[in-house]
Amino acid sequence: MTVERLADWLANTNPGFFILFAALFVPFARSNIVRALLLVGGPAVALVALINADGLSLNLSTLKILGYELVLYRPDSLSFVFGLAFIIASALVGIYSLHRRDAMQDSTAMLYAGAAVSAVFVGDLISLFIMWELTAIASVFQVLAPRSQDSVRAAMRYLVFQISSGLLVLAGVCMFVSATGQTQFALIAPSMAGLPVGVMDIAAPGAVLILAGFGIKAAFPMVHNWLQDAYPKTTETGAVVLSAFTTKLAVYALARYFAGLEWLIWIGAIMTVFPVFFAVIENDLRKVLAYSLNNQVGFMVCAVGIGTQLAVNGAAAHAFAHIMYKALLFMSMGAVLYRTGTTKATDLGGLHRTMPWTTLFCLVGAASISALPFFSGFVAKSMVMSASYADPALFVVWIMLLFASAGVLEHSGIKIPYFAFFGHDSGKRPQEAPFNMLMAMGLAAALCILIGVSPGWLYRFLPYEQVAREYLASDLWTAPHVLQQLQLLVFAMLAFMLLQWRKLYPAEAPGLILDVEWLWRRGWPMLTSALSAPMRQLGRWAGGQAGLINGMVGGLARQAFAPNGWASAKVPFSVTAVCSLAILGLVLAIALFR
Amino acid sequence: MNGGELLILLALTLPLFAAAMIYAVGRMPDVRETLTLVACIGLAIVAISIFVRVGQGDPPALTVAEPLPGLAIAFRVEPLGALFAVMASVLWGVNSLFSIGYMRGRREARQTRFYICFALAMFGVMGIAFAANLFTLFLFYEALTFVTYPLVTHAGTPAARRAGRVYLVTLVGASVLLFLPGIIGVQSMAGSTTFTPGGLLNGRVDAAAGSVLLLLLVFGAAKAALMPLHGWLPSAMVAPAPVSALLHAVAVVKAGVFAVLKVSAYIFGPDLISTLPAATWILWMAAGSIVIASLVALTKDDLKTRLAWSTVSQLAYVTSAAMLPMASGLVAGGLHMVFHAVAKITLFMCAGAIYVATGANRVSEIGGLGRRMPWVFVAFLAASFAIVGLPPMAAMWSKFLLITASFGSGEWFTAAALIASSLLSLVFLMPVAFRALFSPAGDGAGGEFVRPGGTPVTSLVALCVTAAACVVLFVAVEPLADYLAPIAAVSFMETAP
Amino acid sequence: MTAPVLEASFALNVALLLMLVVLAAAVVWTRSLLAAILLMSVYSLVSATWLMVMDAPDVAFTEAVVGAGISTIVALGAILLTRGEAVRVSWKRQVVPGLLAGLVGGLLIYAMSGLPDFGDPASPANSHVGRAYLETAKRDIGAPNVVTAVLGSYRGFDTLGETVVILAACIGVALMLGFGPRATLAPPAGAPGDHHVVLRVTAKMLVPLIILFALYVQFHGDLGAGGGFQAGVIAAVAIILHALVFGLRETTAAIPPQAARAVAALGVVVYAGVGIVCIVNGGGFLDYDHLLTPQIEAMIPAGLLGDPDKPHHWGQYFGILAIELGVLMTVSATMITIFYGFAGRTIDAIAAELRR
Amino acid sequence: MQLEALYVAQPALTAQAPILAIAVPLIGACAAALAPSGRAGWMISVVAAMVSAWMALAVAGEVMREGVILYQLGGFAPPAGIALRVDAMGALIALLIGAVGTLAAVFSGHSLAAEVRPEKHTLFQAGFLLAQAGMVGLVYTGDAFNAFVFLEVSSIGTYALVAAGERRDRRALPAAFNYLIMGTIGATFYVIGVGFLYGATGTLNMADMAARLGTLDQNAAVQAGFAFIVAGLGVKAAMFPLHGWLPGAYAHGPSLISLFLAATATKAAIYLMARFLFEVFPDGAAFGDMFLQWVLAPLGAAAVIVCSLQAVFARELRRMIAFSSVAQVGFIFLGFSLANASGLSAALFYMTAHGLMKAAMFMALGGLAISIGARRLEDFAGVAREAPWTAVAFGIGAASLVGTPLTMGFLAKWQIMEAALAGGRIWIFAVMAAGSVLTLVYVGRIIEVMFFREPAPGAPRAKESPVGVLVPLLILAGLSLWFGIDASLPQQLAQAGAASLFEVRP
Repeated sequence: MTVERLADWLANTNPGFFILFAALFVPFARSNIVRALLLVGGPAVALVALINADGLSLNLSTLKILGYELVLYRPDSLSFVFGLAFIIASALVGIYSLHRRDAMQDSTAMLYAGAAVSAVFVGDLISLFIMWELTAIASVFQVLAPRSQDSVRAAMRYLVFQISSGLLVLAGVCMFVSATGQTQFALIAPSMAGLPVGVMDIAAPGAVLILAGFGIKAAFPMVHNWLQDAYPKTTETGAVVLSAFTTKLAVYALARYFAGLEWLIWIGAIMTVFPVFFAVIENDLRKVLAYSLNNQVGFMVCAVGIGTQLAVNGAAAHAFAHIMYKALLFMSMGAVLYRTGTTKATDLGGLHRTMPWTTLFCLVGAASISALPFFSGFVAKSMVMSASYADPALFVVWIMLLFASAGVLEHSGIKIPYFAFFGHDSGKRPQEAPFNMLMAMGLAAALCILIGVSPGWLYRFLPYEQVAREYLASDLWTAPHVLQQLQLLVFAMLAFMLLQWRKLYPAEAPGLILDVEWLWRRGWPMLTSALSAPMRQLGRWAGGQAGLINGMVGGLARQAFAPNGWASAKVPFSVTAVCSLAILGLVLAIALFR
Repeated sequence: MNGGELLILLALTLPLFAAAMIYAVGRMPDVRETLTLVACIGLAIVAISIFVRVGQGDPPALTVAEPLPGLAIAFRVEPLGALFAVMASVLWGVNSLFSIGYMRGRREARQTRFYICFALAMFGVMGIAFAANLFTLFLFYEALTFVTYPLVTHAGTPAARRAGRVYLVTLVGASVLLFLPGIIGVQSMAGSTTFTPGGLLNGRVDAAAGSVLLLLLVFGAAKAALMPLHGWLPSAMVAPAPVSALLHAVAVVKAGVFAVLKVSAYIFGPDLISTLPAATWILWMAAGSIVIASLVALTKDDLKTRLAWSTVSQLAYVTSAAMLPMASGLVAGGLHMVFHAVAKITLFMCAGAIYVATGANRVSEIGGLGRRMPWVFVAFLAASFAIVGLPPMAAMWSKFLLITASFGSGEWFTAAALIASSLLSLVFLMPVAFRALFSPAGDGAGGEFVRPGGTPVTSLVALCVTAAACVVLFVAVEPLADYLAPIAAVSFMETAP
Repeated sequence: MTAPVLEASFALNVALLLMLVVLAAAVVWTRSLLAAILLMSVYSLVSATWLMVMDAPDVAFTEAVVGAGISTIVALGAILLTRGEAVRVSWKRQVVPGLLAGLVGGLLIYAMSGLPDFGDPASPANSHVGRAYLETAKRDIGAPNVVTAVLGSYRGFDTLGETVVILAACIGVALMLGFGPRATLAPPAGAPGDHHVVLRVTAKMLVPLIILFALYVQFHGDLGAGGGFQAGVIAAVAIILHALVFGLRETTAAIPPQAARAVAALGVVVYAGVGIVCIVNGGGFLDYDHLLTPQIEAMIPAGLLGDPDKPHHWGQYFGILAIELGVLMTVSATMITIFYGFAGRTIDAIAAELRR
Repeated sequence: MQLEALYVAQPALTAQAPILAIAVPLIGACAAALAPSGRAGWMISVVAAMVSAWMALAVAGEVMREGVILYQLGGFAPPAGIALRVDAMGALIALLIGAVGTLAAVFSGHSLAAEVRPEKHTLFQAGFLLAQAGMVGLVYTGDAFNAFVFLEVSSIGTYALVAAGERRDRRALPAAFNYLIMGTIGATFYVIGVGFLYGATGTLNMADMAARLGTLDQNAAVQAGFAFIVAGLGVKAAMFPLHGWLPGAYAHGPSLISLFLAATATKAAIYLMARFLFEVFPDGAAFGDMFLQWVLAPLGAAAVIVCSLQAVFARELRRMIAFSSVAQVGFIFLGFSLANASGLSAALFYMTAHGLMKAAMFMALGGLAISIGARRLEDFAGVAREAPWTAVAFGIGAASLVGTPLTMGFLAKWQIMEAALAGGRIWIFAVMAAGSVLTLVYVGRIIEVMFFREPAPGAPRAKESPVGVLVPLLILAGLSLWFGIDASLPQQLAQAGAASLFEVRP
């Protein structure tokens, strides 16, 4: 009885809530074992709950607030794949950070993960907004965790972007809700092939605002800097945590609400291309990863924009795979950071001697992101490429994606392992990463390989399972496909070696590379310092207009009525007498002549 | 005398009685403060009983006197007032707890007068909350001004006296020049000033007269600190922190917006408001207030002043809510009144706790302090989130409702101001907690604690309680909103799709 | 002025009024205060003459006694305490007031057009209440002099008020001047008292005569011009004369200032007392018809007051008599008090008081 | 409180009450002048004033029951004889005079000892009673000339009474002189005006005059008479800018006189002006309306603003309050200028309210003057600590002056403002509001100094007023509060009075 009820309860509760709930106890966990139990147990329960979810029944769990129905749990195949990825990532992160004893960071990381998981499973705009903001709030602590002046400032910038995103979503949601009264995505528009994706018409009230909000979180071009700004400033675990959830949540939201929106194709295409240039010259390897993250998300956004069943599958699959291998890459860089204190390419090299396992896992991650066949990237990215290739109108896009693939291969697949673990010997001989890190990396690497070798496992979970199966059966392993990818790989490798050999590889800029970030990092202070004088003026005005009036009127009045002023000088009675005569004359004149 | 009348009478006389008793035992601080706490608890119980009765559809009413025909001192509780009373009385208790620590920690002079004035202020607040007509409201509204004056000038310094003068002149000046004329106008148009569901003036005035009255009444309630009548609020920050906390975040300023809400709901009514051009003008003014005050807050280094400017901005939210030609705006306003109060009192208590422990009152002095005062700054952080309107803080709901109502009534300008102000609040509030908690130690003038042992425990408990309340109310918003629904004659259950 | 006849009285009127204008201008013009006082005295005298010509003997009498008589004495006493000359005032400062006065005066002359012609029998003053008085005074009051009837009975309450005004003035002067150190108005040292022997002898003879005249005026008020006011002033003049000639010490020995004040107050008590007695006897205040109860009337020997069968007005008669007595007391005592107040307040005495 | 149910005296006594209210203080004045000692004079004064007040109360009750009371003096019917004619308006003002007079008389026991030379006490009490009798007479009389006589009765004595303040403040002498000159000008104007009216109508009885004036509003003499009367009464009522006598007289005279005059003197003159404006002169006469609209209202507004400002910047406390009195007269005139029943009713109510609060304020200052001879505002720093009850009573008066709710002053301002709004005179409404704020400013200054400032070191310490002062003081303050909560007594009278003048039923 109780077991049944427990199972029922588990099946009807948003899995994210378990993680959130577990997170609340983390700060109070004194012993390592309890901590480990919480960090891994929370996601584990969530996983159980998710797998137990009884199909796609709607409105499993609703709550009425202020007259709006909040759908707290509404799983379907789209959210399932994202949720699964998030839960796994959350567990990996938990394991990865076990060596640290930072209650704040652990608990907020878990809150963050929980909020992200919850976000993909809630069924309405308001709940989405709440979870959206929760991820923002919880994630900022990852940026703050190093506890330096720098990180505090970066955190503020990060938070401003995240909250702006949330506020745009809020504004859009409010506008949409007030116009349509509808909050549940499942009821907004007819589903595409039985699955509610791309439910929102861009012409709907507030839709543009919502899209902009999603866009910030997805790090659309021009508003992407928070990502490159914040991620490299985190602790070794922080970047791992951050890389897993935020942008992918945005991708999920874009897919859910805006799949098929043509703008997204182009935005995504641009996103894939432009980080390549920065990534190539960037010195800080974690920042390189951040750029590459941007680029990878571009693929997903592009796929969402294409919006066919295959494309949506591709986006979801790529997101899943990406979470794993990007986490793996960040973990390996985190291990390097943890052991050497830096991730600057110029300061590293030759670490494979003492950190073999880390090197191995990093290579798995690099292979995955490079979409080497039999690694997870290949399985996912192919689907996106095929989707874009399928539409002749998108040929240019396909070319762009191809170029970006080469680029990512170059900077993430080759540059990172090469500079960190091989390349010129920096002389550093750090210890191998701690066991918990290795374990997390190992699990992630195993997943990357598992998916790459046996894509059916992942494809099962994809939104359009049937389409995915067909793709697996007929397209994935075809020769041209595999060959094309291998060619790309080989030529990129050759190019890299050639350039390196001829010393033509662009030098890593040792300083800070500012792109549009300039606007925020330099422009904002300039703006504020330019505005501060008028603002202070404004403040003085706003605070002191009472004093101003007081000064003007009071001054005049004081002149007149002060004891020696003209209006209060003692009037001799003769004047009063004359006044009385004058008044008499006045009244007389009025009375007589009117 | 039935139970309802007795309850109202109790709510009014309890603070008075407490004031007298505090005066009597003024020489014994322990007894005095115990007495204050007992009174707080008593008043809270009474207020909650009234709250419950109103919820059961049995609103207490009481008529005390009728100086002139048609001009009665009368009380009649409605949901908004009951909520206001509960909020004020409960927070009085919390704040008293805080005050004990603060005042002792600072070794402040004239503590007996301080507690007496607080009790008297509660008397004013109860009267305002339960008033059955504008005249009665005005009566207690003025009383509140006068009894809080000694609190503003508590320090007795020339600066405090100057601030006190600004306080009095602005508040009473606006009352006399604007509010009272407005009341008289209402009386002469409608023949009474009784708060009537659906709007006393509805159908009795034309757009021009209604607009003038609305302007008079809204700006006359200068406690709502709508620009340009906001100057008193930042300058009143010379007062001790508990005063800023309870009065200038909760009781006094909320009395102002409460008056605005009451006027909107019961004197004009949503139907009339929607036809008045002045409502739109006020909305613009409020939007300006929201943004300008937030911008000014950015430039302030003094923590309490920064918070005060934020209050100016937040109060304009409620004023906006009252002016929206949409019934649900009123509910949003009522909710925001409460949620903001809880958050702002936390912030002020934190500021006080910092000051009492370290003597620091500037944002630039608090870097790294969070390591030694984690609870204070975590509470500060939580309350900051609430001010910005982020989940899981209750203020998110009111802001959400408010923005929805703004869009729903086509006032995108207000919505934009709300959004912008949220972002600005983020920018001026977050760095405070971040710098304290996450900057390396010794960033600012950390130094030794001025008071050995740091923040007094009672103060700490108080601010943690309210910080927690910010979160708890997030979950409890639904019953509160349902409770308030009658004031706007809307039911969320029915009107919402 | 319906008929442009140049009657004698008209010429006289014009002449007297012209004199008044000239006198008034002279008062304004002169800077010597002594001259101004004397000119004002003359002014009063001329206006009394003019009032006489206008057939208003009662008013003329009062004007002569009060305006030309006692106020001159008091004013003279006052200038003893101050400078003899008025301060020069720049003409520029007089322009505006002067213009205003001219303007208002012009308006007033214009307004005169609204008043009825002088002596018009159909004018409201002559046809309404005034006429009623003439018709009913004999019947109601029984007094031959209608003026006295009006003052004493019809408008007795006014007269009470006026008496009280005088008492108030008495109290005022006593309050301001009646206390504090003072030089006695003794003959200057070195001047032997018998130096003024003629004056003394004359004065000794005059004082009783003046008092007698005062009593005549008092009691004859019923029949002709006169009454308590004039009689009081005349009586006071007798006392003042005594003080001037024999020295203040002598006079105050006979009539102490306290006594004078007391008499002034008692005068009002007598007057108001009559009113109260009327009330007690069942009438209204000052309703003299109720002054005498039937019992008292019965005690009056028959025939003493004329034929008891004819309609009689004993109450009115006694009432007017009594109030006139009250007026006499208050007026004379007040005049004496005022005189006492001014007399002897030399500059030295005031300086001494200021030093205190 | 239902005035109709008020029987405070036997019917026989009630019938004579109007004249007794005048005659008793009159005779009392004589008795006081004859009294052997200041103490005896004081007792006579108290008793006479009390009887007068009692009679005024009886009259008020009778008026509410019977309407207008006519009392023929000498048994002659008007217009031949003089008659007292009391309506609700007169009953109200007389009641105010009686009440304030009684309390002032009680108060004088202590204050005179401190302020006036002992040998003058009996005469002082006599003068005081005369002033009171004069004012009641002025209010009750139905005869225009009789009113002049009583105007003089009430004034002549007070000139000297003001001067008696010289023991404490030498400036009382020039102030009294000023007062005398201006008062005389006012009275002269008035009597000239009455002369014009007599010439035009042949009667002095106001009711009769009103009847005969009905057709005479085009007559130049009537118009001139009007001008003289309103100008003369304007001086007496301290209509701006003819108020030059007032600040000095109130500021430098003895406390007793300041308080009594401030509470009653201008009220009586205003009352008389109201009688003429709304009763004697024909309704709707162009000159009357023009005067109200173009002279009285602007001057009232000017008084409110200018004199309030003068009060704001005044340095001496009593002078401040004296300026405030002129400003308050402005408020009352603003009420009058509405020329309707509600405006007049409000103005009457305001007069009562102002009388009570100003009396309380001046009495409190008098109580403080016993212990400290302070003049400047700063000298009163911190007196609230030394003399809490006195300060509180002063504060209540001041609160009423500002128009703080729950005081009579609030209801007074409320009524005038409501009447102004109902009459469509927005600008009057605005001036009222602005004036209230200015009032607040100067009262705020006083309160701040009295209650919140530390006394200067070495300054003389104030002492709590003696019981003899405190009791009447608290009664006055209490009345200001009581009528702020239950205003039915003055309200009924004011409304009935205004209604009878405008011949509408309330």
